[in-house]
Amino acid sequence: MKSIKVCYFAMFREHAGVNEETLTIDATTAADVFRATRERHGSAEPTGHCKVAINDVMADWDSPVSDGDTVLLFPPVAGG
Amino acid sequence: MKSIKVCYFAMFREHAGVNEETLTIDATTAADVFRATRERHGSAEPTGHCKVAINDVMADWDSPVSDGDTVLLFPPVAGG
Amino acid sequence: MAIRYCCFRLLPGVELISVAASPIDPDELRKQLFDPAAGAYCSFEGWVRNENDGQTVLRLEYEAYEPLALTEGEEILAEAKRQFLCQTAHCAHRTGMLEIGDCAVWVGVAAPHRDEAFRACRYIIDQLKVRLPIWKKEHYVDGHSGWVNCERCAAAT
Amino acid sequence: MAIRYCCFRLLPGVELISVAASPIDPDELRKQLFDPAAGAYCSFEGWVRNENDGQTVLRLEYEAYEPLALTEGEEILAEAKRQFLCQTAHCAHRTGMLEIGDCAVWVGVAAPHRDEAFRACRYIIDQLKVRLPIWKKEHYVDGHSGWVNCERCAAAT
Repeated sequence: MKSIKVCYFAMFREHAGVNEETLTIDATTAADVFRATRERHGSAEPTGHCKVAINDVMADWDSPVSDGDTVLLFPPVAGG
Repeated sequence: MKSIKVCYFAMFREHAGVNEETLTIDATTAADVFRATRERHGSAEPTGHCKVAINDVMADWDSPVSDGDTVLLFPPVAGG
Repeated sequence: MAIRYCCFRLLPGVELISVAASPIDPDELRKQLFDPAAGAYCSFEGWVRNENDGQTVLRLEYEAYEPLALTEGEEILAEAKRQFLCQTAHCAHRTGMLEIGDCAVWVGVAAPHRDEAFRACRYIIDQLKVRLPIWKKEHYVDGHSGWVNCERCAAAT
Repeated sequence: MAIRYCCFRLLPGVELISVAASPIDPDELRKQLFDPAAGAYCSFEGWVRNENDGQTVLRLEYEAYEPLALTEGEEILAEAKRQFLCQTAHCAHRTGMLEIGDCAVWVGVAAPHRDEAFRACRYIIDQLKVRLPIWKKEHYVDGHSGWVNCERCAAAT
């Protein structure tokens, strides 16, 4: 089990009801973290539309997560 | 013979040494007028690069000219 | 919704096109394009640069035949509005002597979306450059000067 | 001449990109791009419009994750400068609550010639829209609101 700080943005923040939370989960990749938050908060957004960053660096869904990492979950962006 | 007022612009004005002049010439089309000014002032610019207007309306080189018309001779434009 | 784009709203006091010796004020011109239905604004400016074809340019001189520059410019703006469904499109062109960095030409377009705004703006500047009766004389650092696009005439004299 | 375009001149006090809650001042940003070797300037602005997908919009709310928006934005500007050989390219994006007509995003590019200026400006806005971690919530006249591009998430809750 790893301690992962998860930060939510926009729609994900509203689903979670919090800006961030620390989860103690069995996760190998960023996708595992996303799945865990989905079960917790109910978003059905597929990863293909979303982006993820680990410790402030853009990452892929199969990027590995380590104990103590901060995972940022970005719903589909809409700048401009 | 027709009395045609010819107005010169930019390079053509510098060649002619005047802004405008009234020529009494045997001309059927705008191209005839251009040819007459060429002989007079020496520009060798082909009509394909130039434009012409008759009485403030854009015209073609084969547009007819009438006695009393004003013919505007435009060298190659370079706006912007 | 589409009906909105079928008429050109000519606001009183707002010129579609100006060809004048006074400086261009892009910020003022931009404000005239505001429209609550416009989501995109694209503008283009031609600035006098210090070099052309390898020659150092000191200043530029523009000559225009204003009556036809205005009619032809309005026609170009109308074509752009029809083709790209933009709401408003204005332009301004300088005449007279311009220094390095001066704004020689300004085009501004407001449209519902960005693709229309970019394409209309590009269309207008491309057409203005080849259709408006405007001529540009470059004054070079070596004291010479030349009419742009008129090298052939120059060679003949 | 070409060597001029190989370095990015980061003037002191001039930000390449800003992501902030304060209003965007396009005229001020434009002036920072002046370069005596630039003959062309192209700018794009996204304005808050009163309608989207048939719904009347009252205002827009932008949320950004600034640290990554800035890094990603700077990368996009650097890509544009490399690809289109433009001299300078800046952009600014708003956060917070915006009213109809407010400028939500600004992009400005100075380049030797117009083709490069237009293409770089278009590249930057296209990339900003899909790559920056920024989200837009529309507030409608009927009291509802929705995150743009997130209808699928909304449907699932």
